[in-house]
Amino acid sequence: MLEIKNLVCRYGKVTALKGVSLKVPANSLVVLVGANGAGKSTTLRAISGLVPAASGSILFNGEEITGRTASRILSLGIAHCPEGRRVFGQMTVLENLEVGCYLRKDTALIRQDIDHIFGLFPRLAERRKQIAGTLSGGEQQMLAIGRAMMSRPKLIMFDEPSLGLAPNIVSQTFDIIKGIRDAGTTVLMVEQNAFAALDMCNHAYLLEAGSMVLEGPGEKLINDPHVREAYLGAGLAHA
Amino acid sequence: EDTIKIGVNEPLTGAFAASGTYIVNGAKLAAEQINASGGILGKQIELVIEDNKSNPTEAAAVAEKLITSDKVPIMMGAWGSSLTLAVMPKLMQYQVPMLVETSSSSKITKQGNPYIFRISPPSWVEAKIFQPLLPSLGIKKVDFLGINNDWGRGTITDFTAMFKENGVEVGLAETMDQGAEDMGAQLSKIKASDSDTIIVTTGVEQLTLVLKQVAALGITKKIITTGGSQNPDQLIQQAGAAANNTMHMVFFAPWDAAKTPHPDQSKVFIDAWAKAGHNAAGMTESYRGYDGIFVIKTAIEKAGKAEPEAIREAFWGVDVPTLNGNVTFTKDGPEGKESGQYLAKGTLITITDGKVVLPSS
Amino acid sequence: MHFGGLIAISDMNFHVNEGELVSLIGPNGAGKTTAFNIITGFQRPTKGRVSFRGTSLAGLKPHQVTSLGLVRTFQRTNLFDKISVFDNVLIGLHRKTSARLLGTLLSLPRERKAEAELRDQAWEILRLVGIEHQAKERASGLPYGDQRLLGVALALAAQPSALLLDEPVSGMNATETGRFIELINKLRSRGTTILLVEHDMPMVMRISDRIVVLNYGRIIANGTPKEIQNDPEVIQAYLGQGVKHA
Amino acid sequence: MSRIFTLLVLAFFLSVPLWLTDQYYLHTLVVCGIFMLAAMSLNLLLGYTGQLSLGHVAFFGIGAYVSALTSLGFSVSIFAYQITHEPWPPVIGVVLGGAVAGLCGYLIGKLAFRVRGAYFVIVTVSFAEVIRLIALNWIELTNGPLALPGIPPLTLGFEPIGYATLWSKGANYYVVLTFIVITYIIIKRLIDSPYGRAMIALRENEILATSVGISVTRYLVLAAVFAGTIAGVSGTLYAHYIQIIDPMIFMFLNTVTMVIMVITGGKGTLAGPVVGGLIFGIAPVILRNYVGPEVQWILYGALMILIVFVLPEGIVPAIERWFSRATAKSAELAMEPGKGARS
Amino acid sequence: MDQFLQHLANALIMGGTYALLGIGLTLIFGIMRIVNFTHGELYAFGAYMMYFFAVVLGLNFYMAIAFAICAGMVLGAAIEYLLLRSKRGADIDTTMLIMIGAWIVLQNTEILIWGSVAKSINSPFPIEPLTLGPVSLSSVRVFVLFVALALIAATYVLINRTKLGKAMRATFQDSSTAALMGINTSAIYTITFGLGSALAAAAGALLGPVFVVAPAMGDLASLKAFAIVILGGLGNITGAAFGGFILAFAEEMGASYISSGYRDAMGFLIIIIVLLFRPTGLFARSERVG
Ligand SMILES: Nc1ncnc2c1ncn2[C@@H]1O[C@H](COP(=O)(O)OP(=O)(O)OP(=O)(O)O)[C@@H](O)[C@H]1O
Ligand SMILES: Nc1ncnc2c1ncn2[C@@H]1O[C@H](COP(=O)(O)OP(=O)(O)OP(=O)(O)O)[C@@H](O)[C@H]1O
Ligand SMILES: [Mg+2]
Ligand SMILES: [Mg+2]
Repeated sequence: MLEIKNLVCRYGKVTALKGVSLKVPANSLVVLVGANGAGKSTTLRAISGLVPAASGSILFNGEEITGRTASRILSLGIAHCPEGRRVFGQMTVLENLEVGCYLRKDTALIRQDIDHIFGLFPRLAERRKQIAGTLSGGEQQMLAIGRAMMSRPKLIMFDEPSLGLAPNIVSQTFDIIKGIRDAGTTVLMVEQNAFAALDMCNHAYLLEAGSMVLEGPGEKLINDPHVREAYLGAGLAHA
Repeated sequence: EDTIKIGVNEPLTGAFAASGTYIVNGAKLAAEQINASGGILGKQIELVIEDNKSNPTEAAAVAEKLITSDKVPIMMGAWGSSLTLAVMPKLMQYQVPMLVETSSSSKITKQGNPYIFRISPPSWVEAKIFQPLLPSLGIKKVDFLGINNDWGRGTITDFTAMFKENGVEVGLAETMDQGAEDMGAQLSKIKASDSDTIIVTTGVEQLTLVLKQVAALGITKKIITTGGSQNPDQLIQQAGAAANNTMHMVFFAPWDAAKTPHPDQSKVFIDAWAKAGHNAAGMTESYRGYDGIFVIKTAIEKAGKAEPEAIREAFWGVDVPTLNGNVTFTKDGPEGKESGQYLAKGTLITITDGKVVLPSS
Repeated sequence: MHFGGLIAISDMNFHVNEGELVSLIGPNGAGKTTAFNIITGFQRPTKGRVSFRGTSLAGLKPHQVTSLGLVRTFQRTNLFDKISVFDNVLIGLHRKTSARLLGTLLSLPRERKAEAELRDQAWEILRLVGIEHQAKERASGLPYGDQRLLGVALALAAQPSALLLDEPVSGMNATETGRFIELINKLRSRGTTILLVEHDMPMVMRISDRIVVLNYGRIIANGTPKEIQNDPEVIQAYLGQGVKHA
Repeated sequence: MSRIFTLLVLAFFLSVPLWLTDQYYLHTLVVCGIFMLAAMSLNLLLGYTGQLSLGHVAFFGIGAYVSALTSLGFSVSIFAYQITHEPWPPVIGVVLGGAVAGLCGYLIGKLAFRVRGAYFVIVTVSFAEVIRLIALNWIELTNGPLALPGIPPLTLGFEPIGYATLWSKGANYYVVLTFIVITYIIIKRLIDSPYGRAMIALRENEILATSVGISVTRYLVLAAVFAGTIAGVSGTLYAHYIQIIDPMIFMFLNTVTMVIMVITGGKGTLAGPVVGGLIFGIAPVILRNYVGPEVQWILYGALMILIVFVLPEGIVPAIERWFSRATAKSAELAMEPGKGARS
Repeated sequence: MDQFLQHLANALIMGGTYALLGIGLTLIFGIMRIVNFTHGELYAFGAYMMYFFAVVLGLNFYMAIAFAICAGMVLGAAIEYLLLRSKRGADIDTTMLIMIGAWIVLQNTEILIWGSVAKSINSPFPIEPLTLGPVSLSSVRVFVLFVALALIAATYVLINRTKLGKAMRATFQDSSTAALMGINTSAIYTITFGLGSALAAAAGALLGPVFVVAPAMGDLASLKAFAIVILGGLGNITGAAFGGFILAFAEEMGASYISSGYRDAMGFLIIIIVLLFRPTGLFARSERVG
């Protein structure tokens, strides 16, 4: 469904991506792991048109989307739940969700989808009229996830969706994401909680310092000694 | 040097741009006419016109430039009183005279600056002109509405004194800020007072607003304006019916050249102004620039040379026929360092049915 | 603490002993950050009081709370972005400065000496946290993990006797978290009291002396990691499946 | 390296009256220097604490009025008390003018810094307007719109030695230059000290700054006091140089001029207001020779826009960057706030 | 009492004028956070365009208003496109300086084109006042008051109820995230600035016939508009409307019962006092730290 070939991205003099290639097949859940600053977020931003590609190409359903504006890309069906929540701080929870489906015209279904999201995150339902900027960190994260789902995308990208969520909500969130995949939406996810992410994915990529260094099914990465050492904190958490 | 330079320091941009431009246009007409008839002392004159941006700091800088860079022996300026006052220390410092064509602050001539010669009437002169008209006007009690600067304030002070001397009661003294557009509060107060007349002092734009707002509040008192910047034609055009039955003290009445002090001269000016394509409404202001240059011309001729000190001396002896009347200077200010003041002549006109009506006498 | 009709925190009573490491955990929106804000003077409680070493903090402004030795970090990364790492720490050392205005303006030797000492201390803190090699870097140019460390360095520079950390390791991977735990241990060995808010359960369980659990602004449990891990109410409200995962 | 450069620049400015014989240009430089001084003080608020004050002309005007009244004398009645003041020498006026403006900086700082951002901007504008309206309407004291003419020029000296009155442009030039140099040094020392760091910290991230123990009001008010005092002093110089003041001194355009000087030069750099001040002090003088009045203004506005487009951070930071690319050493210095700002 | 009623009526009329000046700026300053020094110039531009269409070309009064508003929108959009587009994300002072430059350029271009002498526009409303008991009101100004209220309502609905309004708010809170929501943020910038400018021009077109049209007319208007927007709380349309009426009330009462010299001072004092007690305006929203 999505294919990236030799993508290079720069921020001024910093080269954040040095020729990244990856494939996201339809109806799959693909995970991108890597250290801080490896370029994971940059990859997602390049796909959704927020940062320009210096070279390389991005294909969505075979169509070249490199260089398109963010709004065109969304209209093709790629949604992006950005890193660090980025909710619209001065708007209410409900308005945030409404902006999430800015391009949609099917008013009736929108109401239904909003109710669906409130069903998934009851915490948000309680606060539908609250100004989003005053939500707690975790509540904002839920809102960001819900908002990304509102556009009914074909491909949805999550950038560290579990950040700042309570453990029970983390597992719920992962269940929701699996649910999204199972409902037929393709998912590309960046996640620090590598164990859980690798455990649930169909396919995974490991990004280090702007280059892909490893790829394969989740178990392959989980069992890779390098990954165990660097990302799963072997011998630390899993006592 | 084959030309005689005259410095002109006027506001061409900023708040007073409209009036400053009128003055400059009048001055240019005068210069053209003087040059066409052979110039002064056999030399052509050259106006060095600089914009003081309606800003006192700039007015001082412009004076500095005119005196030290352009080496003008005489200047005309600087429209507003703050602008003129800012220039005055420069005159003392470089000993160059200046003809003041518009400013009304009495301070200007009372400071002991012997380089100042003023042809415009300060408000005490205006009050003097007004006094003989009182009996025919039948005023019992007046309220004032003046612009909140030296001009409006000065008028209120000097006219109050004159009215009191002549047994006219004085009520409210309201002010409005320069640039203010809404005078509702002041006018509502005046509406409720028991006066029969309002003395208004401000420039034509604000005056237009005052007249419109007077009409909107249904005020029926007699309105008399002072200051010589009212441009009655512009009022008629812009305030429309609201300008009817108002009276205005003007210092040049171009509506009937025959009734002016020097009809031939007036006709020349009126024709030249029309020929240059300028707005006829501006003549009540631009005449000052025109007169100013002629007064300067006469002084230079009398001095016999274009040198500051000689021109300053010569001013004291001039008697120049101008649009306003025959300009001669009387002494004003502390003894030994008096400034020159011309006691201008005024005409109180009335606007009736959208027409200017001159006093019958 | 109320926000309009909403009660963010109600009846919260707890106590941190000198030198202890207490973790404050609870579901999202339980009121943990709000509690931090109240303690450090960024928000006023509707009711109740906070005291530190016997001094009441009621009505104190944030900088006054800091000057008592109670210093916090922020849930979101919060740095002086456009300034070098080193200068960030120098600013953090504000409490340590002894400069006097007149002396500064006259550039007296005393002031110059004080300034030099301050710079030495800044280096020391950078070394303690382990980002000294990036001292000249702009703060915003640091990798994410190092930015969080710089945030702690800033707090440390303020000479805390008690440190309040709000989700310090969120967004860090296991290795970085490991490094962070080492840092906390270093601090503890210097006797710093720590109050920690964190959703990373393995870490919390590993380093806390005691854990306080909040839910809907109320304390639902207070005890050692062992006790908390097995508290059914906590599992139900907060830990869920997550803890088994870990 | 940069110290030598600074000294060279200073030597150049010291030599100006020796070869610049045109009094008009010298006059322009004196006025430009006075505004530059005010701009330098504004930079303390705008550049270093990040507080956009658009009422700066208030301090300038307060300094001017205080000094003018000190040296002219006045007599007012306040609540039935008659206060009469006999004229004092202008030098005392300069000191008092600075002090009163600094005090106003303190009071306004205490009040205005309760609000931030756009709200702060409007409070400062309102403050300046209120002061203007007081100057306009308190006729007994300020003479209102009738202006205060005849302000004596500065005199230097002491009773036993005798006074020297500064009539000449050259003398005034050196006085203004001296004040600029002193101010430059004061601001530089302030900025390089913990005080300046606290101000910069507040500019960069106020919440974080308070959390490391920086008192917001204390440092912002400190900056306001310094800024007020310096602007007040520049106002006193203005009053004694131009020798007349009226409420038009408070016109908004004067604040705008200072803001233009600071931002085009490079806010938050020491040399910024100096460079910006020179450009926008001199540009009108040059333009005057070539084009009509309206066009002068249009070009003036266009020049501002152009500078912002070509050098968005201001002229001085651009020169520094260019310089630091040339020499690696200065690149290191530029990393430190305040340190990078050497002319 | 009668006099008090008249003052109250004046304040209401003037409040309408002020509110009208304020709403355009709420969009640009309140929502976009651009310190828009050209606001007054766009107001003056609207008035000059009104003069052009109604007097020079002699079009129908209401048609001229409509054309003037369109012209304002085009000029505003052009300013945004030419001067601000490449400076998005630059800090507030940088854009402010550009706007100061544009202000100076526009005002003096006006003098160049139209001359410095004031122009006036006749309105089709009778000069005779409407009288309600002891109170007299100018009929044009009553018309202006109602149009102002209508524009405020329309703007309120636009910002708070429509999709476009939400897109605007989202864009100015976080433009890259807004882009991720499918919003064409570039267009939103231009549209918002254009709309704000259209409202400023509307104020000019409506008030031109009430006052006179002069090159410097925008300066005071700008100052008042900023005050009004702040008084109500940034980005709050109803707040700006209230701000306008409060300012008018303070000025009117100050001028009537204290001293006309201190008329404007009253307005500014009110602003200072309000902000001391409510540092983010009368209708502020809470923010959080941490
Ligand atoms: N706006 C920016 N300007 C300059 N450099 C940037 C910018 N954003 C990211 N970078 C740099 O690009 C590199 C890749 O960043 P990216 O955010 O993609 O990393 P990441 O893998 O998502 O890391 P994290 O786990 O911290 O989110 C980093 O070195 C970072 O410093
Ligand atoms: N200004 C406010 N107005 C209304 N509600 C608020 C405000 N500030 C916080 N809240 C609410 O108070 C509750 C507590 O928030 P707080 O930030 O303390 O939670 P938290 O425990 O830190 O959560 P997290 O783990 O998600 O960061 C939340 O539900 C939040 O929505
Ligand atoms: Mg990332
Ligand atoms: Mg929190």
